[in-house]
Amino acid sequence: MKLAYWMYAAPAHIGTLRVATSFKNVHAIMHAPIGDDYFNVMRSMLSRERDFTPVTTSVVDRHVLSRGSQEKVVDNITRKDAEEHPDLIVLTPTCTSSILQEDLANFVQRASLEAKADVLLADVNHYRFNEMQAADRTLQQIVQFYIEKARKKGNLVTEKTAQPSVNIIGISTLAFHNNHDCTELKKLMGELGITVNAIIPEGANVDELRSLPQAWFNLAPYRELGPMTTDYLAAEFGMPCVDITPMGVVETARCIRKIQTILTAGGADVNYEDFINEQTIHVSQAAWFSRSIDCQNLTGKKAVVYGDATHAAAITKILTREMGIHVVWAGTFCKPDEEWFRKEVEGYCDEVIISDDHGLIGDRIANSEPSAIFGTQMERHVGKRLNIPTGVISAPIHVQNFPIGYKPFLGYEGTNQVVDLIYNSFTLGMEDHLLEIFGGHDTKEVITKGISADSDLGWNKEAQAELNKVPGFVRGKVKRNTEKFARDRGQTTITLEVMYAAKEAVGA
Amino acid sequence: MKLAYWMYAAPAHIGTLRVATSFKNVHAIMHAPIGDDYFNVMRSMLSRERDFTPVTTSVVDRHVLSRGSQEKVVDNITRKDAEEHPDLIVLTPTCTSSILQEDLANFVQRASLEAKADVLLADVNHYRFNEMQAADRTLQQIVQFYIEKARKKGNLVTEKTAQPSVNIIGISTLAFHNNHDCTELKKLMGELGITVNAIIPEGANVDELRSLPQAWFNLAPYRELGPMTTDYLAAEFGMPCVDITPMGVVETARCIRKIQTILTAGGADVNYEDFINEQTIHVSQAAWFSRSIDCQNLTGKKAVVYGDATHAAAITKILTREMGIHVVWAGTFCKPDEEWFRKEVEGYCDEVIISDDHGLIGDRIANSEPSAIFGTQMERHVGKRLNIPTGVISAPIHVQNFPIGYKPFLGYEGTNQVVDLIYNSFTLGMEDHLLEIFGGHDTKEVITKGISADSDLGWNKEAQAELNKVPGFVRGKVKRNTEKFARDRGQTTITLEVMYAAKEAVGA
Amino acid sequence: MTVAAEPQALNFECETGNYHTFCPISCVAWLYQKIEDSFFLVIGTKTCGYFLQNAMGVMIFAEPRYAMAELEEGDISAQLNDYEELRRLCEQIKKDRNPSVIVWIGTCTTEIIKMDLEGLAPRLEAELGIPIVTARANGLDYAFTQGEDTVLAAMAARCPEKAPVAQEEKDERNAISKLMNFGRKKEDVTVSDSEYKDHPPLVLFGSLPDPVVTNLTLELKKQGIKVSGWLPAKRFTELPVLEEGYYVAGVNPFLSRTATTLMRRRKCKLIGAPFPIGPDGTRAWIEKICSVFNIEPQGLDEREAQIWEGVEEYVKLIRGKSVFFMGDNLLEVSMARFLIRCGMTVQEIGIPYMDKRYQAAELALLEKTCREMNSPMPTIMEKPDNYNQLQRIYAQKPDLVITGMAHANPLEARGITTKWSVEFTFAQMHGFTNSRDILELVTRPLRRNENLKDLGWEKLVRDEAIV
Amino acid sequence: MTVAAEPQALNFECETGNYHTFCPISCVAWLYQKIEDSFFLVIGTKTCGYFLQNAMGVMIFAEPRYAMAELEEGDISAQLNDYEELRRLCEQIKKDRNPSVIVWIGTCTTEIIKMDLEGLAPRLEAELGIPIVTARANGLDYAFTQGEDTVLAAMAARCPEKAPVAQEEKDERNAISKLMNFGRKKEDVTVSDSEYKDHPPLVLFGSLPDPVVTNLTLELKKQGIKVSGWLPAKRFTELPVLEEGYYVAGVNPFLSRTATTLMRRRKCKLIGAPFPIGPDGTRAWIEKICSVFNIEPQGLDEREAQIWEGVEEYVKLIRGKSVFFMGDNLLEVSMARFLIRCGMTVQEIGIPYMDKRYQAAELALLEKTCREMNSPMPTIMEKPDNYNQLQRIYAQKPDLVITGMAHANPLEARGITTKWSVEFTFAQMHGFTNSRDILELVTRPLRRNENLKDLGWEKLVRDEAIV
Repeated sequence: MKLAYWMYAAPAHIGTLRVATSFKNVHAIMHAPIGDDYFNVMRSMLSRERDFTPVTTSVVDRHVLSRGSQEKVVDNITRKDAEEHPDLIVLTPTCTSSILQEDLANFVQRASLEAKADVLLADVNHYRFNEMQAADRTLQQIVQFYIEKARKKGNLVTEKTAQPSVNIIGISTLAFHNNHDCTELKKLMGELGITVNAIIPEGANVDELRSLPQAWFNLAPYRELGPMTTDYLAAEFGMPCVDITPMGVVETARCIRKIQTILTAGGADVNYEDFINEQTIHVSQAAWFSRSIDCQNLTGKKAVVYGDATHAAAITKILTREMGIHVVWAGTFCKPDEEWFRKEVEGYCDEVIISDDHGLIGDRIANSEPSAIFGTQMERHVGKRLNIPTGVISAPIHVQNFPIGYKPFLGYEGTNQVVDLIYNSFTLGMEDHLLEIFGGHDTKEVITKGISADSDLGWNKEAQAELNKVPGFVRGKVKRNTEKFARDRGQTTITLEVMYAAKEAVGA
Repeated sequence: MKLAYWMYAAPAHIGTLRVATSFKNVHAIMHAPIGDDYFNVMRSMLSRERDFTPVTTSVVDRHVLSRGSQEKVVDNITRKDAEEHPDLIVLTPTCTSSILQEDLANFVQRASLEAKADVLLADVNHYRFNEMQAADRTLQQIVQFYIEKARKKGNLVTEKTAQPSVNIIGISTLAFHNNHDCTELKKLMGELGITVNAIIPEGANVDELRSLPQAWFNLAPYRELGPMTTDYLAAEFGMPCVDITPMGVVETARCIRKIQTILTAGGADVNYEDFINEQTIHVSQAAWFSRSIDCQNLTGKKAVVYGDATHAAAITKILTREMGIHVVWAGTFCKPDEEWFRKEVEGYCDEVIISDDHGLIGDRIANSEPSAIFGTQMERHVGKRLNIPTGVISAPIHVQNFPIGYKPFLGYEGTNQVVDLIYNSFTLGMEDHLLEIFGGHDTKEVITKGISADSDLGWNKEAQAELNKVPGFVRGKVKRNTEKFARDRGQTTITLEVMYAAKEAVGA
Repeated sequence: MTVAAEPQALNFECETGNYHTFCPISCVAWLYQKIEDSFFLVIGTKTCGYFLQNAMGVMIFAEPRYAMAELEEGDISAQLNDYEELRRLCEQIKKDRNPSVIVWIGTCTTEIIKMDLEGLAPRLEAELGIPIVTARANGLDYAFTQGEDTVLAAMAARCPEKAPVAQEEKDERNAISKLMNFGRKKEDVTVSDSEYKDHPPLVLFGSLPDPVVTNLTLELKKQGIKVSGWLPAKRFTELPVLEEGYYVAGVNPFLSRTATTLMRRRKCKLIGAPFPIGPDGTRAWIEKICSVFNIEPQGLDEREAQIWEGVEEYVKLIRGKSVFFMGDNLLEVSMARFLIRCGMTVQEIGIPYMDKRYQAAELALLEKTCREMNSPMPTIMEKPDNYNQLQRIYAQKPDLVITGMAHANPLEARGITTKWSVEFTFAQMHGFTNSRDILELVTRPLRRNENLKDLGWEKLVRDEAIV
Repeated sequence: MTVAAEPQALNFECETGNYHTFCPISCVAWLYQKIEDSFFLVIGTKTCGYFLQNAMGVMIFAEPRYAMAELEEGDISAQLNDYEELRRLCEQIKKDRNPSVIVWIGTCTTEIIKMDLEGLAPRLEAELGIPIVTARANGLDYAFTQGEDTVLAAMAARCPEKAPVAQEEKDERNAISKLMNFGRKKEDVTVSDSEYKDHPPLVLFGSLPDPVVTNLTLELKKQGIKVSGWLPAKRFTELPVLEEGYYVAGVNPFLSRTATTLMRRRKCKLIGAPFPIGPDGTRAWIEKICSVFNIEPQGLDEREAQIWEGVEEYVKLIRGKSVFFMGDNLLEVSMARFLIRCGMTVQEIGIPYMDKRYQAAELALLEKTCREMNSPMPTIMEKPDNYNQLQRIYAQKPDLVITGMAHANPLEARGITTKWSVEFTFAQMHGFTNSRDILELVTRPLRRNENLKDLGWEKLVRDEAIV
């Protein structure tokens, strides 16, 4: 058992349902008790879906518990088949019902006989997989199912398109800014002269899946959804995959250059260098911002980064490499991706933290005393408590992560949006600090740290008075550095002289 | 004399310089003392201009004061003419130097003889015109100058273009979100099949001005810059003008329908109803948001709106008509536009306030106790002090009004951005309230109003305890309504019974 | 829709039970706030935890007084010892928070793996020295608000059996009467006690926000009736005394199990009344309690009339309009009865579970109201089937659908006006005073959509074959 | 750029004066904070007001202790009576804030319309009972930081002429020594006084943040020198005593007018020293003061060496690099001297105004430093012409340009590294301790652009004919 107040990753069935409901005309049957069906509420309320969520619960109640659910599950499948005419019905249990260890595969087989739709059991271990792993697996499973079905029926499309083409893999519902990212990627591909062959799973028909192999390559921008599918397509058809997340000016250029390599190998005569240069220097404002005076003042400021693997790694690189900001530590809750994450952020931060314990993350933030936090909604609240400005860069999703205005994280417009996020985090923080210094807000309180052991050292009155003159937002740092300096030198009382000496020696 | 802490409108010369420097290859000479030339700083720092601001000060110092500035001004004009080869040099004094009452017109005439560029004296009264009026006047003056010049030279273009075409008038530098608005308007015109004949002044060459008459109509989205020019063009050439600001779904549709009327009158066969419907219902998310559950909870919430005439009027209409939010009062600092403003917001708010006294505006906000404020940066700070969430909707400009990410206020993407602004203002406010109720933030203080006379009525202990149970964000309202109820009935002490009676009677 | 049909009898039906509602563990969100010295430990899976985090509208910002005991693979496969695991977590909670009570909320999973919470609790309680209350708020047996029922039923067993003898102790225990007499001198209190008529002790059950508790307590005081205590109280240490023969009355329609426990295990006498929701319900509730105590109610006519007068501005917005309850929080019958009294027509009352005995008085009042208002008797649809309900909604075109969160946006997109049922669960809606709040909520979507009407944005989805 | 040329003499030039800098009224932004019981009233036009609002980085959020007396058409055309108008505004200020002093800041406009502020002030001061100090911080005569000079020169006239006799009063007046002795017993203070050498009273002038005031006061105390007071003090009511023959020393290079006033009107003796900026300047400043008082300075060698050691990590980033000052805040000569000592080459020292007498010691140290560092003597360009400077910058390609805000972004866009001069105006840069802060600022753009170097984003403007 684990005492848990907050989770970064949802349970597995949420991942499966995100993939199933992203497809068009796919219905999911959830084998679960009343109340486990809140996915429908999330989709309707968070992403303001206009349509009913195509998920029906085959209710597990006391009755089912005592007599088994076979008839009920099969009935529900065939009923939905008749009512909604879906192309595919995906059956999934939840953590709860998976314990019953009913032979769901057998129910699916039985229902298949009667239903016009294809019927599939999501093949996920609900105690070992989290949301992301389940989503990745479910997408791969559905793709494999339709590839194999087409192969059997002989209508698989493997011949490459005449012009360069791409499958964009990993766009899904209830994911972080995915809808806007997708628009931006389509625009980018258009500008590169690449036809979008398919986007999966969001908005795709399962019938399109048999044509996936005709694309020249796959683009999988997210670590959390897509890699299993692109691996499968690579193994089956030798399809190359671009798995560089085009987030930030540098990585977007690297992604485009990788695409160029693939297209060139495929016989296309493309050179994207001028495009990259024009976008970087004149279309996107991010490179210019990095060089501008506004950004100069961010140089060397301390930040911490935490989120899913994709976003935390990308933002860490942008902060360090494109803006000269000092990332004290970067972390992710995507524990299975530890190796990948460490490699990505190596050299871009002082320390890497792999953990999904929100308490630990909160403590580490408090101890690091960064000037800004880039994290999830939870870190935003930690930041509120500690009075440190926070930009939200990652799921778990929240209604605020479904902005109505266009806010992609990927591509060149994404670079602009990310700059705004970073800049506003620091400067709105700065504004509060200035208000404190200039006394604009009479009600403003000094900043107190949530977690910070009181000192064993004495401060004499003059030194205390001097410390109080230090603006609140650096006072903690000055205090700690001065105390460390004094402790190292065996001094027990801090005087003005000690303060100045500490500043001269270590910049306290 | 006026005791002033904060100004909503800049002095006149800023308006003139905004127009002059918006044009390409136009140089301005400012006849002013050292230190009056901060326009260059604003343009460079606020809008992160990459180029040097083409404004040179002909410095007024003690020497000039005693001997007159004639030679210096003329020298500076001819020097810049030689150094920068501008098409036009605009000369302007500031409030300060205009008092010297030198014969600047004569200097201009003298300089014209020598300079290759056209030379023009901005015709503005620096004590009667504010920034907006001066900008409007300067644009009209430059347009008229080049129309007349072309007429004289016989190269004026008055024949209409074959296809429908438009001049977009009023886009300028250092204005509120103008760059993104302009992109959105160009996109919209493209979708309507209308060629953009000219955009002035931002990015235009003065040589283009002689071709203005060939457009089918003028589009002037802002009250603050454009009307004098469109009036002039209407008077000279009978050019129709669309002066409906396409902000919000309803007004954007009205703007497009007005365009349709003009085009139809001009012989084009257009019908934009399907386009409007598709954009309204499916492309923009604003109409759907208005109907969604998120927005339902905003119904009847109280807001105040304050800003320039264009934005304050448009936001008031959106809040009331598209979102069912109760606008307690709407106000503007654009006093010369009082009549227009009153007409625009009539029926959409309880009260109209025309004032540029920021102290009065602050007091009125405090007394209204709205759930959200939509105003300028100044109101944002009032909101911070009063703990009321605020969305910034209008100049005076601030570095935050030059976002790097795409954030138009006009057109269909503008409707999305405005929805986000409104929704986030209310919900982030709501989040703070929820935190207060749920006690998530241990450091959170109750809300205290800056301006609020203490009560003459006594609250007994039970009633006081009960009042303290009311969440902070409505406590002020409950307190006032209950006291009003008691006072009306001649009761001097508030008991639990009085509280309940007040609630039953007036919903306190 | 104008229906002129003669009222018949109430029609009870039951469908497939394929409907959306919240998990009963939701109740911790309001109960942990209500009982200020409590800690709620939900023993379940990641699925339960993610629900609490997402669905409650507020995320777990800091560390509230509830948490998950998240079951991991080792727990499910019984490789770990339940007692040891729970002890470890509860020790941590004791150390961090030192609550007066830890409430274990069992879930579907603890049911399925047959974790013996009732067996483990007494042992750990003895070892830890903190009361541990166990409630099986699982989705196999219960829906949404019934979670409160399971907790209150469990807590009923913890109410003291005897009133303490010393006056001081009594004062301390009876927090409500203390509040009422706050600041008065001893003599005044005695005088004040004499304001009450002589009647057997009365305890009310149901979790309500403090201001509503005070309000209802005062309403009864006006009739000379003294409320001896509330279940739950503000603090676990202030649970009301329940002696055999005490009278009890519920304030919420979903507390049938608590009612049964109070009658069977604590030998209390249940006053079966309509629920104090709306001026009509509140009046009936007070009248029924008065009648049990042989007290002639005073001024209720005027009181009710005055309330109706005060809310007329709202009532006129809904009079003559129709409403459809899809069924969610078990407040549906009371709400429907009140809205019919307001002049609405109710097309269907969906409800997850219908205890006809516990709700008997409410059902009777509903029938009476329909007759008096000349309104058709609605069908009460227990365990509804949402799919079928949607077909009926498309056919009947109600002016307002009161529904769970999963359906509100899609219905609005199809031009059908909705209100979330969940909001009523969290609103202060009991008693005379709060009638206005119910109507504020009910009319909000109507007012909003009235506002938007002229914009012509009725249908916000592309044409589709409505099947 | 490596220059091996022999150092020659300093070269003074003067250009057209067509350069950008801030208006001298800027000084209210730091002076109102420094003098805590003051109120600054800037008497000028909308142009002045909008400058204060925009250029200071912080907007006037609430109501700080400064405001505009905005001149309107009636004021300009003399239809309104200046005295009556100012009285109305100052009465309002007295009522709202009750400051110990109101400082009238005259502007270009008051100069042009010849408003007789010096004539009006005494009359209103007498009528209102609040001291009114007038300063002509106008752009016709002064640039940016010289605004402080005009205010301090005006305040010098308000310093008491005689030290109060009673010990108590002295204690009260001498806030600095109070701070130094805070918390000590009377005996200690006497003892502490004996730590000081016997020397004539010394008053320092120049507005510095409190921590820097304390720091410099302590540095002198280490040499046995007692600072009798600072102009300005934290409070107007604590202005230092200035008797004839007192010694005064400035800490800022832009205070020539204040220095002249102290010498001519208050008959003080000016200690002409380099300014305490950088370890070298601070050391020279202390040494010069010591030498005037015939005190042998103690441990300055070690102190300076220790500071240099502490900042070596920064110094090595700039050693051998070149810097160009466009001229803005009159700190340029001191900054240049310090940076040459750090091993930089200075290509040009633009400066709005060069008082060779007041800055004589600093200029001598600059020359000496160039010789010792074998660095070419920079040209000091008074009243520069920014257009010409840009041509020189394009030609000389400095590694760093220190410039006003109007040019920083365009230069960066052209691949030229810049630092805002304004930041040095607001930074704590005086004394040994703060040397690190100067270098932190100076090296920041270099560190930043070093960071970005590999990205190949040197030129962020389209090709253009550089004219």
